[in-house]
Amino acid sequence: MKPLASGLLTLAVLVAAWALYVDLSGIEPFLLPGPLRVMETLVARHALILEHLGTTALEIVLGLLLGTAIGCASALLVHSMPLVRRFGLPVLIASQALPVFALAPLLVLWLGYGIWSKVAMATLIIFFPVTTAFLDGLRRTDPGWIELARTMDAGRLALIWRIRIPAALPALGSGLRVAAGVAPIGAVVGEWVGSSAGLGYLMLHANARMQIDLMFAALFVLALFAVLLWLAVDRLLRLALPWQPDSFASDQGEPKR
Amino acid sequence: MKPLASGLLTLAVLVAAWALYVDLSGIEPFLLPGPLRVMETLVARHALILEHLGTTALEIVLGLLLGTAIGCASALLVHSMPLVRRFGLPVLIASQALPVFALAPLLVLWLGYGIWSKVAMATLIIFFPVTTAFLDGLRRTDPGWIELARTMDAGRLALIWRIRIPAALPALGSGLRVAAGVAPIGAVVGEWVGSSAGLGYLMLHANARMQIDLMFAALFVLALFAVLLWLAVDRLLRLALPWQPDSFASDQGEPKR
Amino acid sequence: QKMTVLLDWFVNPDHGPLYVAQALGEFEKRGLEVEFIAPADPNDPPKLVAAKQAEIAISYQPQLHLQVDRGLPLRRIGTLVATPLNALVVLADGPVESIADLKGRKVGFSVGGFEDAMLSAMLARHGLTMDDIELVNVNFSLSPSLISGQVDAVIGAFRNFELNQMDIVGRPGRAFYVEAEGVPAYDELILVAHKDTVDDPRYLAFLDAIEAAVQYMVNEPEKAWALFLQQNPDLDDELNRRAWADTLPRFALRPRALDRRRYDEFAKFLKHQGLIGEAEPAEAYAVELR
Amino acid sequence: MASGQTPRGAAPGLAIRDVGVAYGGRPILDRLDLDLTGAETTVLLGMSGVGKSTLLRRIAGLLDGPGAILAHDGQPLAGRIAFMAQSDLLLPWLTVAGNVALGHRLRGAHPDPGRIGEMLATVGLADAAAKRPAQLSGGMRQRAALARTLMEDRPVVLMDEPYSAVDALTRLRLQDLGLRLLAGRTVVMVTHEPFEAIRLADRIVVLAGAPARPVLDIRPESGKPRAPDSVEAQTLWRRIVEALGVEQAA
Amino acid sequence: MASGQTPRGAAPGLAIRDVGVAYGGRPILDRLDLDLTGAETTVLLGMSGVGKSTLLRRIAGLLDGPGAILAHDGQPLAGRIAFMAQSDLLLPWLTVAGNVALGHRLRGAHPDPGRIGEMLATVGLADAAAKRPAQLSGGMRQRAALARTLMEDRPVVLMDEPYSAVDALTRLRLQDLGLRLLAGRTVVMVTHEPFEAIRLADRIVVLAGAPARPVLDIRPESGKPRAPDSVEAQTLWRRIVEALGVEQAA
Ligand SMILES: Nc1ncnc2c1ncn2[C@@H]1O[C@H](COP(=O)(O)OP(=O)(O)OP(=O)(O)O)[C@@H](O)[C@H]1O
Ligand SMILES: Nc1ncnc2c1ncn2[C@@H]1O[C@H](COP(=O)(O)OP(=O)(O)OP(=O)(O)O)[C@@H](O)[C@H]1O
Ligand SMILES: [Mg+2]
Ligand SMILES: [Mg+2]
Repeated sequence: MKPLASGLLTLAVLVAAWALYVDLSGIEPFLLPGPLRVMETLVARHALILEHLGTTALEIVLGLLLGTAIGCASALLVHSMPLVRRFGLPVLIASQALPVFALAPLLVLWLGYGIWSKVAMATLIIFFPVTTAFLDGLRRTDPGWIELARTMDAGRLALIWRIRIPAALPALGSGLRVAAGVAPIGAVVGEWVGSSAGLGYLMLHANARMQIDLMFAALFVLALFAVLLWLAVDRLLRLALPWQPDSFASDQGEPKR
Repeated sequence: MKPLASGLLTLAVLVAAWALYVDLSGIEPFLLPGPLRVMETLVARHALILEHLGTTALEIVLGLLLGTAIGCASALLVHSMPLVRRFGLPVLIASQALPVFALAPLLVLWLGYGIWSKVAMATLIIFFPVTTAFLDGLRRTDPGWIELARTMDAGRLALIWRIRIPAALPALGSGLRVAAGVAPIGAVVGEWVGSSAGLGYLMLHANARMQIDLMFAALFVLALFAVLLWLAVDRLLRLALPWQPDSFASDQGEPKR
Repeated sequence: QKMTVLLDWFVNPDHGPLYVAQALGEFEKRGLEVEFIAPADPNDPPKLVAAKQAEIAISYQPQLHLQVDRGLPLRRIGTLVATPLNALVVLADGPVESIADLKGRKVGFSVGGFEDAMLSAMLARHGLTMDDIELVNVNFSLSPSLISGQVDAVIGAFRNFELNQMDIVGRPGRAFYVEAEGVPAYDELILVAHKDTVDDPRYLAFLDAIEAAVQYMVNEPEKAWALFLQQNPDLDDELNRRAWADTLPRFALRPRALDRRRYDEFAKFLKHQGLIGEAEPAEAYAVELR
Repeated sequence: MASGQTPRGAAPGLAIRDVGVAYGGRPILDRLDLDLTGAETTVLLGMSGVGKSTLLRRIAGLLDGPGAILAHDGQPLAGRIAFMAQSDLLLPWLTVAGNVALGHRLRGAHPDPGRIGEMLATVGLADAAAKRPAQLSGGMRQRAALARTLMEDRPVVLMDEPYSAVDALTRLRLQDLGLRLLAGRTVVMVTHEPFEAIRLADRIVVLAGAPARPVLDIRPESGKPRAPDSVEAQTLWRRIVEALGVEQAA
Repeated sequence: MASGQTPRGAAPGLAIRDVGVAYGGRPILDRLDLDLTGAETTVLLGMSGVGKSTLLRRIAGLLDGPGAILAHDGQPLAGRIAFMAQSDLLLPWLTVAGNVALGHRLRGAHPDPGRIGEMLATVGLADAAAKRPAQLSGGMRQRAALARTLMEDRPVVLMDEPYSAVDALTRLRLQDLGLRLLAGRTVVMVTHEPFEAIRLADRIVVLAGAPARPVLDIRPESGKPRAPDSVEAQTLWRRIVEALGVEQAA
């Protein structure tokens, strides 16, 4: 109840700021419509928007799951196998430079026009922060713990599994927060690959038809979804890493105790 | 000399893998041309590509600098001011959900057709990992250090500046590694905004006109640039954080000593 | 006097008159200093002109109807390409010989906003409806998706480009021209300006320069091509050469001239397809500069 | 402050009033009352886990809970306390000298480099000024933390096992250093070494039980430092060890 | 192993041969030779920063450098050493019980929960089994690390100041526990407390100088544990403290 009320208040203030900007700047409504018009469209077209949101939400969730899995796996591989590091790391980095229009025909060729080509594109965008952050965490393990494990005759796998990975979980959490933040746009970009459903498609279509109100209504829903997703992931991560100090836990900048 | 040779070897192996895939799969060259054709085009059109690379490189560097600055500033603000956290954090997250086509006309309106509207788009993409990772680092400061600082009557600012920020630098470094990885695509996406130059423009143009060899030649250059940028940032970060344990420093998965 | 002209898309032979006029100094002669800016998204230029961020935008007639319907303060002031370029394209050696063969097949499109309207008009002539086909948005890969068999036909292909592209890679296509299949003829490429500024004398000068350029192109096609390449050296390839030749006869010889009936008819067509609310008279969309 | 026996401002006594601290519902301290005389050294002892560090942190203002910590002079305590925690809490990104200067830096002051050097020399770290904490031995880390605490020059000094990680000789030397530099200050020190308490304390308090209570609270009669082989010292030793073993009921 | 005097496998003697360790060009150990008899407890003392921990880490195989560490029985040492570092190195994400079980888990074995409980009980942490390290006092952390080391049940045990953070009574109790559980093993233990050395050692080695060398190397005559108030103990104490103060030239 409390966080809900506070969330609604935040939303209200932000929407008011938006209305204020539109009013004061006198910006043309076909560049940025005011919240009232957008909300009207949102209400009028909510069935359409929700339907497309369903598609996009599925892509987001699949992309996030796959991206996390692939990100973790590639970080582990790059970290533990010098050969993979040498040849794989450049590929991972280079993969981030691939624009969607270059990849789109290939993705469609490999995966068809179904949901998987979009999920693949979203995954490509999502996995990188996970890989990088987790890899960084794996690199930074306290050498004392590594030494301890070595005196205990830990095998390579045990060392990674029981020391390096848990020690890197806070860093991984950091990567997951970034991933959760970019997952929605990842799904939208995925829909550029070629799609006939999803908020990205809806926005693209509305934009081409100059239905700017509809585009912003869809965008509003997407942004709201993004914020909720991020907050959910943040909450989950806090619960999952209870040994981790966190100055937000007390909801104050500095801990009072 | 040694890293150069090893880098060239890596490049050779990866290009060979690409050639092999194109050969074995018999993929149509208008979907994915072989490296030989791309290299020919690269050589033939190098002047054009380098000229556009210049623009994109400038955008990358500016975007990275601005993204880092804005990312750090927003992380600090969100961390230290509960009010900003409440209203600013959702805005930061929502900003990541904005697709370029929705923003492009607004950016042109605000910043004109010059390089700054592109840099703004790139910055928008780059700042988020920096913010999130740095914010995470700021949240995780060892409570013992905070307590120590409090017994020393540290002011709010001094506490942040001398304890929280240095303690969060490794996390910030992690964010910067992600940022360096996405900066090239950030710049390419930025070139959708009122574009007339840059590798992104060149690629989109070449793609639209089926000059797939040229597109992949430009893409190859961009990817190479991305990898070199990442490695440079990684090296700089290692030098900048000497107190930070790093299992890559020995260039082995596990430290031998 | 400085002027900014926003192209609809990347520089290509469709923009021939603009660059030839520039090369011939036709703008300079009339005291104009014109800058061309190519966007990445064809939807942006009309918005930016409507927001007075540029003087002139290159756009498409069907888009203009939609834009005016949504309240964008725009008017067509001139025509660049006076016929439709859009076509429904299939593989020449493919199974689709007539539009009727599309039943149960996949049609790719790249979101432009009105493909479905054209398509449904074309299908209707052959007794099909949109429910008889599967529409797939293929976005960036119009001809690749067709060539690689991902779709059986594409709508939104430009007859002067995509057909040549396919020919060059050895997979020639067959085009069904939209105006021959039940869609009213329209002007593919037009010049639009803010409706409050249509009296600006620079526009007249600009169109005079374009007219001069088109005349020159018709008279001296080889020299004109050389001038165009001089300004866009990276377009010197087989595809653009062919496209240039195919586009040449389609440029409006009288760029200022306005065919009111075209606008009336197309507005009615779009209204019938449910894409616009009201079919306004031609004056609401276009002006003829004098 | 090389000779610095006089802290800035007189050293206040401390009134610990009705203080409680609980972790997850388990009370560690409960309604504890204790008055510490100004300018005296009180040494706290007690079984491992009894709550000594908790009490020290409560006095330093780092823990919330019922009750209050007041200065006898009525002035607020903030700004008059230096605290040396049980773990060294050295900042890994600063050199040893930087760590010692930390308090000043945090208050926006420019510490006198000469004084830092002097302080490092007194704890035997003159050569290590430019090293990072990761390059120090355990005892060296503790001495760096000690130097940082002494550098603070506060009238009230709280120290949690400050000499536990150094060898016997260095320990004696550091104790003497403490006696000299901390004279005239209100010192609360935790130690596990009864002879250290006997040598340095004006007052010895042994805590026991859960919640923790003073089970021994004595002021040795002779002046300090006291040798470990006097009869008084032997008696004190026995009483302390006896008190340590008390399992007090709440 | 509650009573467990016999380690699995006989406890080998150790030959430290020509061993050197240097940090950034500064030699801490140089051409050091030392033979440690099997099944004996050798106690290392020395000034803070002299190189005790460095030597222990070198024996544990954690540092590179010239020279070699060999077992007298000719078998490789790997897998026969348990090491308790100077800092507790508890893993913050594991409970106390999880930390104690760490060695077994790392080797893919399933530790006997009964034995973990027993081990925790012997170090007085029975109630803290489910706590996370952050919830422990300093001494409790050290005891958890001790329990983890004893849990390893290895013929060679290296311990770096294992009892430094606990009160005098607990210390005695833990020393007795060590005597019992470590009997028959080759133990190398670092301490700063001469009486602890006297009480527990078969052999006492004091290191001094840079690079560090043994300046005292004695075997007390009487059997252990030795009371601190015997004449022998007093003599030993004086010799140790004297040796600690030696500044030996390289
Ligand atoms: N990682 C390191 N880098 C540089 N110097 C180091 C490092 N580790 C230790 N040293 C130096 O080596 C010397 C010996 O350190 P060591 O930890 O062995 O001392 P010690 O005898 O165990 O001391 P203490 O009793 O204080 O624990 C010290 O002077 C220390 O500064
Ligand atoms: N953050 C915490 N959360 C829960 N319990 C805690 C926490 N910190 C301390 N405790 C508990 O409080 C009790 C007292 O801890 P404290 O650190 O004060 O002991 P101590 O007397 O200083 O012991 P030592 O001599 O071992 O340092 C212990 O039983 C410990 O488990
Ligand atoms: Mg304590
Ligand atoms: Mg040591």
